[in-house]
Amino acid sequence: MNITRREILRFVGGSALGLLLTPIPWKALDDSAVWTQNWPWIPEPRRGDISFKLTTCSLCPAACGMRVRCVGNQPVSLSGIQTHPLSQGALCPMGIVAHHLRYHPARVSRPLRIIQKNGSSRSTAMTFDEALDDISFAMKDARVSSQTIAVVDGRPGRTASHLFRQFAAQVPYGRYISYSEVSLDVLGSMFEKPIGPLGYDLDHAQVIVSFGVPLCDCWGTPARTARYLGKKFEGKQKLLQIEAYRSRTSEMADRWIPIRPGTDAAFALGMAHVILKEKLSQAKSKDLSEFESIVSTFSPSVVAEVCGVSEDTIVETARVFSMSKPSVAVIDGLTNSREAQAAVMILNLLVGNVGWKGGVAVRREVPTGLADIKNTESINSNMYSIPDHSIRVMLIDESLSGCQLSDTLLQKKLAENGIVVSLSPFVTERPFCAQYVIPTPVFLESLTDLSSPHDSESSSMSISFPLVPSPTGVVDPIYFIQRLASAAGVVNIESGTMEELVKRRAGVLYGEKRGTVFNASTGQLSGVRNLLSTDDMWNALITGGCWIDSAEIVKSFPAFRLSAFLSKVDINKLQSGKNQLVLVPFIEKTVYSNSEISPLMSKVGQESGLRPFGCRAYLNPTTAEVIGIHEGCRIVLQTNKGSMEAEARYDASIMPGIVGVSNTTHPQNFIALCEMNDNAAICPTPVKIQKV
Amino acid sequence: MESNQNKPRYGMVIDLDRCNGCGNCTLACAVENNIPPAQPEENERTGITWMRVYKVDNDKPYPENRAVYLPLTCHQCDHHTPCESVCPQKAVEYDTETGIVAQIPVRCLGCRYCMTACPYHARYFNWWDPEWLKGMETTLNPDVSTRMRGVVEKCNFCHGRLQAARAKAAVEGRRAIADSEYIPACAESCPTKAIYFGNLADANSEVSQLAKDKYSFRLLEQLGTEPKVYFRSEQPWVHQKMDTKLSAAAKENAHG
Amino acid sequence: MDKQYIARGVSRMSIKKFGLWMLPWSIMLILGAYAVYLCLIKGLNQTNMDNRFAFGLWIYLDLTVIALGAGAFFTGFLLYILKKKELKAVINSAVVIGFICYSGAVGVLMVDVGQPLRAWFTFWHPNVHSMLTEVTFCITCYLLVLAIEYVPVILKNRKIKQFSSMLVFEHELHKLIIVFAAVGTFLSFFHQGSLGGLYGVLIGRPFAFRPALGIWPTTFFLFIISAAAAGPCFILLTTALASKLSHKHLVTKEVYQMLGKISGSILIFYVLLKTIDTLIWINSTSPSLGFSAASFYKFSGFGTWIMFTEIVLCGLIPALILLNKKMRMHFAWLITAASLACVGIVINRFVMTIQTLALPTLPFDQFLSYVPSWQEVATFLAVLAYGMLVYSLSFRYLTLFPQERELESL
Amino acid sequence: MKFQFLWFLAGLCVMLFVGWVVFPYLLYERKEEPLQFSHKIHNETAGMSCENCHAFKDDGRFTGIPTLSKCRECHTDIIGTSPQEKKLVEEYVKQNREIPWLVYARQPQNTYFSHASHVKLANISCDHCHGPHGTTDSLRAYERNRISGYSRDIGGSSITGIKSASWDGMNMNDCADCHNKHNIPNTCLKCHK
Amino acid sequence: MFPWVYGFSWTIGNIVFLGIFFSIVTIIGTTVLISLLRAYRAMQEHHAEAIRWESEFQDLPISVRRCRHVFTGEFKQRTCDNGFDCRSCATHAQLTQHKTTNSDDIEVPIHVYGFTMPMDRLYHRGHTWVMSEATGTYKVGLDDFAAHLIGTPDGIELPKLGTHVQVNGSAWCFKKGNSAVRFLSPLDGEVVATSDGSEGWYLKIQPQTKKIDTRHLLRGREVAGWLLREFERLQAKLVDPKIGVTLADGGTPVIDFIQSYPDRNWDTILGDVFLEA
Repeated sequence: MNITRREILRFVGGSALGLLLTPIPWKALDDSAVWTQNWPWIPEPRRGDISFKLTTCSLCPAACGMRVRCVGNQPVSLSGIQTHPLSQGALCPMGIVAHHLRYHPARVSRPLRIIQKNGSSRSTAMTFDEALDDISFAMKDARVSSQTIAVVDGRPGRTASHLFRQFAAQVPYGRYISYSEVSLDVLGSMFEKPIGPLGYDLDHAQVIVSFGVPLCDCWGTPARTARYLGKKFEGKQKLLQIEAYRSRTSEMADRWIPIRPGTDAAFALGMAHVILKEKLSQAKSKDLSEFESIVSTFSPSVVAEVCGVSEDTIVETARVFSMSKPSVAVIDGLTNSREAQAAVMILNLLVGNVGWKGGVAVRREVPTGLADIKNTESINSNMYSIPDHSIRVMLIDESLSGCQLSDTLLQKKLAENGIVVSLSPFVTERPFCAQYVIPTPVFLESLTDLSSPHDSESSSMSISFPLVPSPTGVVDPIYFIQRLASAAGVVNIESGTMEELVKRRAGVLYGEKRGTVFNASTGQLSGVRNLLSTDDMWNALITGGCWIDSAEIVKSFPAFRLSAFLSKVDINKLQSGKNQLVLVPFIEKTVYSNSEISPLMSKVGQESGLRPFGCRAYLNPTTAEVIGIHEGCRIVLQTNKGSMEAEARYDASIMPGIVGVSNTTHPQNFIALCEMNDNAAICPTPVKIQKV
Repeated sequence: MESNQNKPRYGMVIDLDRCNGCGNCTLACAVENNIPPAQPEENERTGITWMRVYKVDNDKPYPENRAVYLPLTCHQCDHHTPCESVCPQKAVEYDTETGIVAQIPVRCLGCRYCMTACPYHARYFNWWDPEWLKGMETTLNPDVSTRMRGVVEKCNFCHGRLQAARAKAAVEGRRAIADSEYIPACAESCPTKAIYFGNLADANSEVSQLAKDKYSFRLLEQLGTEPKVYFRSEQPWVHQKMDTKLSAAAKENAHG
Repeated sequence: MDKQYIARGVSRMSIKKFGLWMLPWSIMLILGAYAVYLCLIKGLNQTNMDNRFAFGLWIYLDLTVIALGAGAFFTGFLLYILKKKELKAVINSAVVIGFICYSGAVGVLMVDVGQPLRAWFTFWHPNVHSMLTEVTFCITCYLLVLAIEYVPVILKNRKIKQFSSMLVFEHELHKLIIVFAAVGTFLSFFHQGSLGGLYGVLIGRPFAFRPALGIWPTTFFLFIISAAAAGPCFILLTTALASKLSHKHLVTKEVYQMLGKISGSILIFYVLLKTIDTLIWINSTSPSLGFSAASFYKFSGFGTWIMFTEIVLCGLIPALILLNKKMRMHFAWLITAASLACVGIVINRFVMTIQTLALPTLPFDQFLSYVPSWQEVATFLAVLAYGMLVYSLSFRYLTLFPQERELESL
Repeated sequence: MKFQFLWFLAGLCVMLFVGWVVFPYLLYERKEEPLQFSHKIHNETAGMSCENCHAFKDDGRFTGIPTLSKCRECHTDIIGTSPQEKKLVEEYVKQNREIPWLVYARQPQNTYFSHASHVKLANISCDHCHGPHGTTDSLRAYERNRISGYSRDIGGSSITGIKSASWDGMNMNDCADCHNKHNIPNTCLKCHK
Repeated sequence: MFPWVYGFSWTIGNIVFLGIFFSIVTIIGTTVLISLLRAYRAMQEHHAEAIRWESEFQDLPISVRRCRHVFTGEFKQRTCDNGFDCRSCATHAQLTQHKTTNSDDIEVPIHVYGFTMPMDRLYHRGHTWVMSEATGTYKVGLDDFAAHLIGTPDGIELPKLGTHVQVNGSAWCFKKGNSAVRFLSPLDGEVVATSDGSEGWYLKIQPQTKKIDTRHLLRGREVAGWLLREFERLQAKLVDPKIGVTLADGGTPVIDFIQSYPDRNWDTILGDVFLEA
């Protein structure tokens, strides 16, 4: 039979009605909506048992206690340990997201050879042994051509550091270069004999004079700000912040003294001038007369001129600083020239803060329990004592983040045929000058002991204990150095795994029976001598605890020379370039030295503008209007070293005549713009601005 | 609608004089609530930051320029909750149990009417599908669901933590939880202890005490939405800028 | 070639020319379709909207076209309820315009929401206190009504009506059209209002917030009246445009006059109320929320001139022109006034949507502006193109203007 | 005339059949559990109680289906004769692989459910929601809704959504009904996270 | 939305809002349904033709819809709103009641512009005529005017025998060029015979009733007036914009207008003449 159109229509009509009487349309509608509610392509949080584990943050020397929330064995969030004596439950923004470090896009799990070709770099994977061969070959070569083999350690005082020193001490032409970010090294080297590790005892200081140190911006121990605020509101501590930019710290400080960027040295010497003139100092320096002659040119009037402050400000600051005891003057090591650091440290020496509770603490060495090394020049030299272009092989331990090492400085010391071997978990912009990258475990994967924070009165030791296994292919820095040593025929190098060595150290500490131990799981602080066994010590240390040395006041000091670093100081030089636009870095380092620690960092930069990010240049509105650029317009920053494009942003908290750019945003092209001081640290650079 | 007597009213007091704008709260919040990292194109206006720190300055030129950092999150308005009444499909709800304003992403159709209604700009839209770095999705918090593209989300005082506290109490046979058992990630993570969190309904709690402090104020109080987030500062210019009762009183005195 | 589809007694351009006319619009439509595709597949990051500008060009467009589309319900109301027979000449056109505007608006809304597949939740779990719920319900119902009203116009096509069944259905449906006119009026009344209420209830936006009369803020009523005023003007303009483009008289002068007159009388009423409302807002509402009205106009580009243009230049003036018989008789004046009136409404919707969002509420917040992305603009234009296509097709094959045959034979 | 209606009816019937018989069949995909577990044997023979495996933790969380470690407590080696146990020991315990159970009552990630408050505070028995699950001798096939991806137990066994028992269906309405019955406020945040 | 849906509560707001919504939906639904049913019934009861005429008549230009009493001069100006069905027209009734039938009864055919209109028959406004036969059936044909207008058709479509035609319903069709013309039936009845018009008629129709109502058909004098107007309209339509008025009055008109004026809009003209919208 043949079916007519009419009949088909009837059939369709019938089925249409039928469809409405079935669950199909409704169920489909409902389920499709449910489908959107479980958007298939977005991840679903893993289910699992929730547990809390304790460890210590290894990102920076502050060594904060950490409470790690785990789902199954997977850390999902980090928080502080309230009862922790040093960190007191505070973490820095980096610490909050440190568990993301493992997923860093630049993470490497195999040794890499990086070939630099006109700006662009190409990396090829290689086996650990190949890498080892290449490096030891280079070392042999160095021996032949009697070139230096340097081991650079940004975090001295660890067990690993000790192995590095052993290596450097025994390998021909070896140099161990410790590189700490604080200016205390400079202070230390003003004494004729080494006086042991130094630290700022900020907690007990009554007056803190800070030369642009971001004390309230997670510098040192993150808990610092809370402690300071507590004291501030009780009127027990004063913070004088000397800085061109009204930074977070300036906002928190009792007094903010805006000075022209780069004139910290002048201001400090101005203060010294007042202190000497007003006989506020009893310092017994060998070269006092020499020093006085240098300082004499820094009369308040001149300095006021240079720094753009009033004479009274200088005088007043000097008086407050020297009259109120204890007091301490602080300056940052990485972003200031050595004479600036020296000038500030001199203040501490002049008023006798060194060794005084609440001043600059002289701390005791923390025993390592490892074989001692005879104290030769090869194991306590610093970057400056090394001649330029002399290093053939440079091993940089970057397995722990935290301390920034100036690439420019490295380049300067490196020989033409020199190679850089970076022990690093990533290939970020940091080891961009390295030829070899040896992958190392990151925080939560690696076991390491941690040295004392810069801002505590006494030495301390804590251990960052791994909570998750590290990916195959990564090696512990000490394993590498042990292998390299044996390859180079170095015999007396500590054998054993990190765990064994650190455990040994803990044992030794227990044996010393001094100091106190904090047990995070109980929240108790107890004297070492009250502990039952070395295992108690060990267990306390690997679960977010720490050992704190008992503070001791040093009675006698070796003689010191004040004018050691001041040869280059020249008031006229500081005078120059007064009325021109200068480019200065924002000190964002503590938070941003490793900004990619987690992509979530975008929340405090890119997504909220809370922190400087991207290529943004911050100017005072008045300056901007003078130049005739409006908020948000693209500009080109032109220095005599190069140029870079940026987006102009108004910021009334910046001194007129300054262009502020975060030192962490696209470092390569930013650093390329700036002039460097002897410290190879960025210093204020005259700049011209054009609109794009 | 039964009465809300002796039910908690969770709220916050944020001490602006203590906040150094470090951004911990923002990050801790993002970690706790599975907020995805930014897409490359994302910016201050399209990003998702439930807890967001603004820099507020006194509009004075350098060197008189002063600033406070103001962490801004959902104010959990107690009265005529602006976003609640406008939602066409009850995806927003004022939780009578806790005074927390709920935003239910799976009910939301993404019309964004609530965002236009919110005076605090504390609501965020998922302009992108959430994406995490490879492996990072294993670090997501199982107590908070991930949201999909095209829906609105906002702070709920880390409600997952409240649920956990309740569950713990339940196992111990308790129906109510102690204030100390529940604290949002932002407050917990603040290194300067600038964020106080607690039960405003309890007159003895630290927050309600602080809220009564003469230096405490609320943003846009005149709108009459009874926000449950208070701010506190002893700096007069802050009160002027936010034009709070205190500054109004000061003006009064100046005149008469 | 398509002669048997074109009504008897009216002349239309050749199919070729018609094709050429349709071509650019079709291209525009396709481009828009692509933009929509991007938005649905990649998400709304394709737009330039952001957390502050949660509403953008699209919502603004919706508000505008719905206001202008009000001609459909209002003409229907006048013709079928108030028995203004003259308007029979434009009712079909009005229905088509209305249908275009509303379907366009609904279409764009479906792209605008983040999760279109959940749109039906609004019906399933309605929050009846939300103005948006009211809008959603009314608009969908009214779109249905318009579709039904459109049917007879289509069935009257010369070819289709050859089928007796079609013709008979058309006949029967048309007998009951008054019911739809009534329902349409009712629905339009509410959703036009709710669209106003949408902003009037925003306590968090003191610039838009208005005190309530009964359960609705004053903007509710202002929107209804303004829409009623703008609708006829828009019908007038479209008719004039159509007759300009087709070089024909489509309706008699009287019809234009009448539309103008009606619109004018409503417009003057609207302007009066709007003025009162604004004064109350300036002196009471806004200060009580802690904002001086002046503070809203201190931003560059968004000064008080907008208010002046909206209320006086594009409100009062056209109203007076339309009410003045002499000027009304003058076609140029009529058109000018009608255009002004429409512009006035367009500005009003702009102010309500865009300016409201651009203005800061927090004391430390700034004034933000927003520029739509090409995807948004393309979608916007696609609606325009869609309208053009539907209207052109309807104009060619359906009897939008019954008087045309008459006027042509003269 | 009649004949014409036949066509209409035909369409109607075909559609009804498709809708009520074919569609539900196609909608759900059946998956067998990785292992046949007999609650019966464990209760009766082994004399275990529910709490042995489905217990609460101190932090208030419910273990739900226990992890392999629980099984290992007894089944380190084959102690019985059943092939399933053999499989357990050989494929999972020995190789230390977690058993990929398909959870009938698995709620979507946007849902929060506290066993503690329902069991400890409200004293609701397990079978009120989970049915006489504890006495079964074998595990039925897990049925997954192809569109929504949910377990069939969530929507309820009947396509109409009409409940045949208190444990038939675990979707929002089922929760809400019970809450309403005992007038527990149904605020969103109670069950959504 | 419904009481059994999650989150529904019997608040005033819900009741009022949803109440209104559902009643509106019901109203819309039922209205559409009603019109559908009515349409169905109308189809079943064969009202299609009547309805078609009704709707077409509405769409005809006013010039076409003149009342027949204008032709006799009883009115200056009047438009028919009754679909040319005088049987149910009150005005027509009162105008014709006092007239005696024979008053306008004339035998001699009328000649207007050379068109011959015999008076032995009644004329429909659509230019068809009815003539009764002794057998009781009625012949139906085209009048002279129409014949001249169309000339020889290219094709004829006649109804099947036994089909039921009704007043103002379409009776038969001509094909001319690419336009088709349908002629309206002047009376109700069943088609008993058809012819190609060679004998002057096209249909033979057998009405149900013995006596048929012919009040709606034109007769006697008014035919002249009517034809006059019809011719004027035609003339107006045929006016060539360039040449102006042609076809001198008097004289015999051309046999086939369409052929002699091919460039005119015949579609419209035929529509006007044969009452097709």
